[in-house]
Amino acid sequence: MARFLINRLIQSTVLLFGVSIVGFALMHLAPGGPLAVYTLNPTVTAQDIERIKVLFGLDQPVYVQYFKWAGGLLSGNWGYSFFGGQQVREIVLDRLPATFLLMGTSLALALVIGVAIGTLAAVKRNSVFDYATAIGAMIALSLPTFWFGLLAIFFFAQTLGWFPAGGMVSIGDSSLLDRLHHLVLPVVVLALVLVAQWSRYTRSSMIDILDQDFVRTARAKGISPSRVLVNHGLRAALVPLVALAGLQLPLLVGGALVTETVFSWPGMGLLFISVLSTRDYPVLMAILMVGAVVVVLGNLLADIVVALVDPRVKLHDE
Amino acid sequence: MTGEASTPLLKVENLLVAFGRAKAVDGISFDVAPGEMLGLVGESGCGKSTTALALMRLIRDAEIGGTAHLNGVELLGLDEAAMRARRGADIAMIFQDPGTALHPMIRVGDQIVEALTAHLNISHREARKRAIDLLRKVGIAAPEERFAVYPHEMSGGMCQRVVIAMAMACAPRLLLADEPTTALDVTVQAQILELLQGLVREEGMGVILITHDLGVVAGMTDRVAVMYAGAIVEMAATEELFARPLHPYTHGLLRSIPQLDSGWDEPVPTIPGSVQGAELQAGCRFAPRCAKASEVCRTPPALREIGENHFVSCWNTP
Amino acid sequence: MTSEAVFDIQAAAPPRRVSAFRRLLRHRLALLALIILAVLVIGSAGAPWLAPHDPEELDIANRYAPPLSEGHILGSDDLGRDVLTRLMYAGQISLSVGIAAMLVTVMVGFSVGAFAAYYGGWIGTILMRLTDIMLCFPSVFLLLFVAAFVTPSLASMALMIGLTCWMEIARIVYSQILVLKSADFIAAARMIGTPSWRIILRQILPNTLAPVLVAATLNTANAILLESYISFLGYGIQPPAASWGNMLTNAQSDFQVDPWLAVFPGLAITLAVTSFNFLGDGLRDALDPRIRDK
Amino acid sequence: MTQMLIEAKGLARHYRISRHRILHALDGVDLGVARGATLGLVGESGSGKSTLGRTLVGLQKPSLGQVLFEGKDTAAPEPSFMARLRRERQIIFQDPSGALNPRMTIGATVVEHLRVQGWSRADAQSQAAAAIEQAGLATTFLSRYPHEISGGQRQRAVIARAISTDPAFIVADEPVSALDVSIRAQIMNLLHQLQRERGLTMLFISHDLSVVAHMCSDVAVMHLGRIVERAPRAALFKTPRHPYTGALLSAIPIPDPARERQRMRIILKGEVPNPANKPSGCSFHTRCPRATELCRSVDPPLRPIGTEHQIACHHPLE
Repeated sequence: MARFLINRLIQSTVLLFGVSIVGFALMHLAPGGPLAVYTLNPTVTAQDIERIKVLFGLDQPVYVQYFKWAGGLLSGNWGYSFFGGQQVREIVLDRLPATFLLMGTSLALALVIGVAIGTLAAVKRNSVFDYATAIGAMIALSLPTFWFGLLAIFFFAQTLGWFPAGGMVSIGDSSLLDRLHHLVLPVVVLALVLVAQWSRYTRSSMIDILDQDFVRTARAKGISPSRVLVNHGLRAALVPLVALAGLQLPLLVGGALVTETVFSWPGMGLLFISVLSTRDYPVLMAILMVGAVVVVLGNLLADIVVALVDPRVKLHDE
Repeated sequence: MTGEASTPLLKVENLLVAFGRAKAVDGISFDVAPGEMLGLVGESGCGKSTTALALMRLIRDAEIGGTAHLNGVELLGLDEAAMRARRGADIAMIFQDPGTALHPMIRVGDQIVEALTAHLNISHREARKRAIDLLRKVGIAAPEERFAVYPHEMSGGMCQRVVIAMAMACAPRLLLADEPTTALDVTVQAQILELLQGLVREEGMGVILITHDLGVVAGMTDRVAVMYAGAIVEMAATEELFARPLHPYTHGLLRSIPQLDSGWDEPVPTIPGSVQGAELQAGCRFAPRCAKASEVCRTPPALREIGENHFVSCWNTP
Repeated sequence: MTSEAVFDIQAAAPPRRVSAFRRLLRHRLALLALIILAVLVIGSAGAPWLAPHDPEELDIANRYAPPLSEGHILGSDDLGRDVLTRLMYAGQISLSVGIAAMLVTVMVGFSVGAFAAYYGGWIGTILMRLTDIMLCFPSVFLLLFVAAFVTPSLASMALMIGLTCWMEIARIVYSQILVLKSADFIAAARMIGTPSWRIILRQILPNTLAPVLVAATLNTANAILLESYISFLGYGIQPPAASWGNMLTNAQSDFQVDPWLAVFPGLAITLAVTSFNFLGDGLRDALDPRIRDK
Repeated sequence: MTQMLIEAKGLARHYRISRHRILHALDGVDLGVARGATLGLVGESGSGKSTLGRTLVGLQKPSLGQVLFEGKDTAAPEPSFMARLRRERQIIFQDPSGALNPRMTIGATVVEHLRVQGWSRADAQSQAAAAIEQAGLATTFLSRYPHEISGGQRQRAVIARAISTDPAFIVADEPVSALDVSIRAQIMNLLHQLQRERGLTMLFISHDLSVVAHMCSDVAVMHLGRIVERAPRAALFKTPRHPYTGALLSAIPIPDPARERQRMRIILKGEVPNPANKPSGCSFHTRCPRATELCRSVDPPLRPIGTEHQIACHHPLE
């Protein structure tokens, strides 16, 4: 098992290394280079640009810049924001908990509901429930999240006033109830898309599993249908589902970004948008890299869970 | 060992299995005496496996007709809960492909324990002990260690022994063996057939052995029923059937098997045409391929007894 | 009278061959999707002839007119422009960006996947590792990052969306070709010396078109969603050009005054995206050789 | 020694499956087939018979050793010899549905096969039609797709493709194993008739000895990548000298109840060994009832014990 872990860790670090190279290339390929904001600003003179270049070490050969940048990334020195000179690490990291809170709750909610719907739809194949959930899921997948969020705000917040229209806390009230009160709408909007995806994934993998020979053997043993469904069906379906969770992470992170902008939820997504217009490179790059790291770690976690659950995986160990 | 006991262990009358318009099993009737092994023989698509799955009530979305009395209890009429209590206890089944019949993520021992605890209320420890005895009984060396092994760590032959142990767990009265050795190499097949024969004699079970291999039938069964496109075309004691095949299909089938030590280099007698589209055929379904076909064959032939316990469904037999 | 004559049923009867298209039509939802898409495409392509008003025609007098008011079936916006007309013209842009982006993803994805799978070796591994790396970046972030630096136009939008969403098709093509490469009929073709280009053209391509077509359709849906979001944030199609996305941007600020302004563009996006998704599902069943002639 | 059409000299094929485990699919095979003869190749799964067949026909490269065609090495043939090799050597696969391009009609498949080898379009079409008829299919089948015809008909199409270039040597890799008994006889007769009419040299691979007995004048038995016995059909079946051949022959059930029931069976103990870790010395010693210390340590070479009878065993059967 240890060998499998080390092997997988090496793969993840190589992947991260690749991600950082692509990220670095992106930063330099973008028109105007990293100093785009200055070069486009008429008031800044040519000498100033030269001075800034040296200050940021942009005059050194590319690979030196890369290692300095990557080294900084690892050591926590993510550079300074072009505006207000604040440590990028502080700006980005203090927004992380908000994003994780939103993503975490939505994912948890969506997992439970989505897997339940998917399993039921697979068991009751071609029933009215199956068709209804399939069509519902397809429509939910097609809804533009931001539009759905807008309507939700308009309807539930402004007209009915049940929920706050945005933000994470009301001023001066840090009670848990208030925090939850703010969480409801954004989580519902983000979770809707996730529930749709999870119910479709679960349904198709459950259908494959329920047609397998070993499920028929279990039924032939005279085991109760619920035990067959859970101990045999769901357990085998766990492997493809966990693998899919890893693949779905980029969509989850992307979805969180969109939801944050609509509900002005103070997470990384909102920060990304607010900083985007000013082209504040270091912050943008930091968020992109954090997003990618979350995805890589997510995939690593998914692989480990699969290895724990599926005895066949340890095979490559010896 | 063909104990002609008065009341048969299993009495099947006009068993019908229809998927929409296509009748996979078209009203077949046969008996199995306690301790007797009945061979169910035919080419793929003749309905032999469907018959077994219908008796186990493991077929979904199909129309099932007729009756099947096991020890006087009508299986097809039971509600699902009552049937479940009998699956694995009174009637058990083993399947063709050992590689997929066992759950890949559960230890083989636990899968046998599950078969025991499904019907007997015994402690887990007791069930575990019995499972180990069962493993020893089916010829698996060092059963204590092999108890904790996963199916992918075992060869095809060993997996099939575990499947047999699972089926024998609650000493069923009737065992349905669906092509138990087709997926195995010939030397391993010989081992499994020898094991099956010993267990059946020891436990005095009734067995339906489903296969397309007439050599296996010749060596193992007391009586044989030959099926073609969903109907039994001939049924008799094994020696009687091989010595005096009456139905043109049985006769053709027996002659078209290449002999190990005779008939070299001569063309193998064949049955012209193919079984495609036969189940939609009115009258005798073998007619399109039968040399003796005539007008009378347009009306479906009934299974008539010609000679002592030798049934045939053909108008042109001598 | 030999038996063949009396009961000959198989050899002569030619098979009932149901074309993929007719099978698609039998898939009710796919049929509905096709109808909706036809309406959307005709509505936007034919806008110059079909639209009730000129897209730029201002009618300040009755701006914010509610739907079904006289002269403006779906109402009018903050400058009194007819909402239905703007929707039709915006449709031209949103749909064309969606389809153009899909074409980019198919071209890039297909060539990466096919090259990596067919030629394999270290080039293949590098290409597929690159695909994995690109998959790590949440595509919305990546797209916005690039969009912020590029002067937005129809072509640049399609290219950007295309270049950040090709990875999925690359993986589908890669796995499909790997499976095909191990099939016996490819081995037979290679054995008699069939040149690679001919194997790809006549043996591999026809067998990968179906999954690619399905993925392309689903990709179009995703591209339309992405475009509408980027334009909504102001980095996509810039006014006065209209796309369903940027129509929502101004609608957001006028929410209190006339909420209907936000409803219709979103509805148009949802209709288009749902239709492409249903079409993709329908195509998957229609082109699947296993259930062809049912 | 008559001139051999095709010969294998010290042929070996290894696959590295993990850091220190190598799979020996072929482990030193010497084999020759005279022009016009049919050699049967039998063995259980993992014996390497398919690998040998595919290597002889040029589908796979050997790790060691040579394949000679008409005495000339086929490793690096100059263009004209290469073209002849491609035309003269053909293969028939086991699973007909994998051997035909699902998106091409039967006619197009055969025409493509010919066009690639230089036939003009017109010649290719007429040659294809002739080949289809030779294989027992009506020319209406030229426009049919593989999924529109039965397994037996698909195999006939594969045979048509193989014989279309009028080859001298055909490898039939388990050509009838995937077919039903009645269809199997039709295909066997077709192959037999083609072999006689065209004086084809054929290597017939199968796990079913009775099928091989019927088709081939000469039979070779393989075990774990090695030929352990080779003899003319009559000698091999009547007086097998290698214990493995003896065990194989006794394991095959004979479709004759009287003879089958009182046969003296040799039931091998233990499982089919895994080709990934071959036993030391003679690869059969783990299951051989006659194994001695010599067998465990020294690997017996293939040596002649009679005019055309060779075996690789220290203690041959009398």
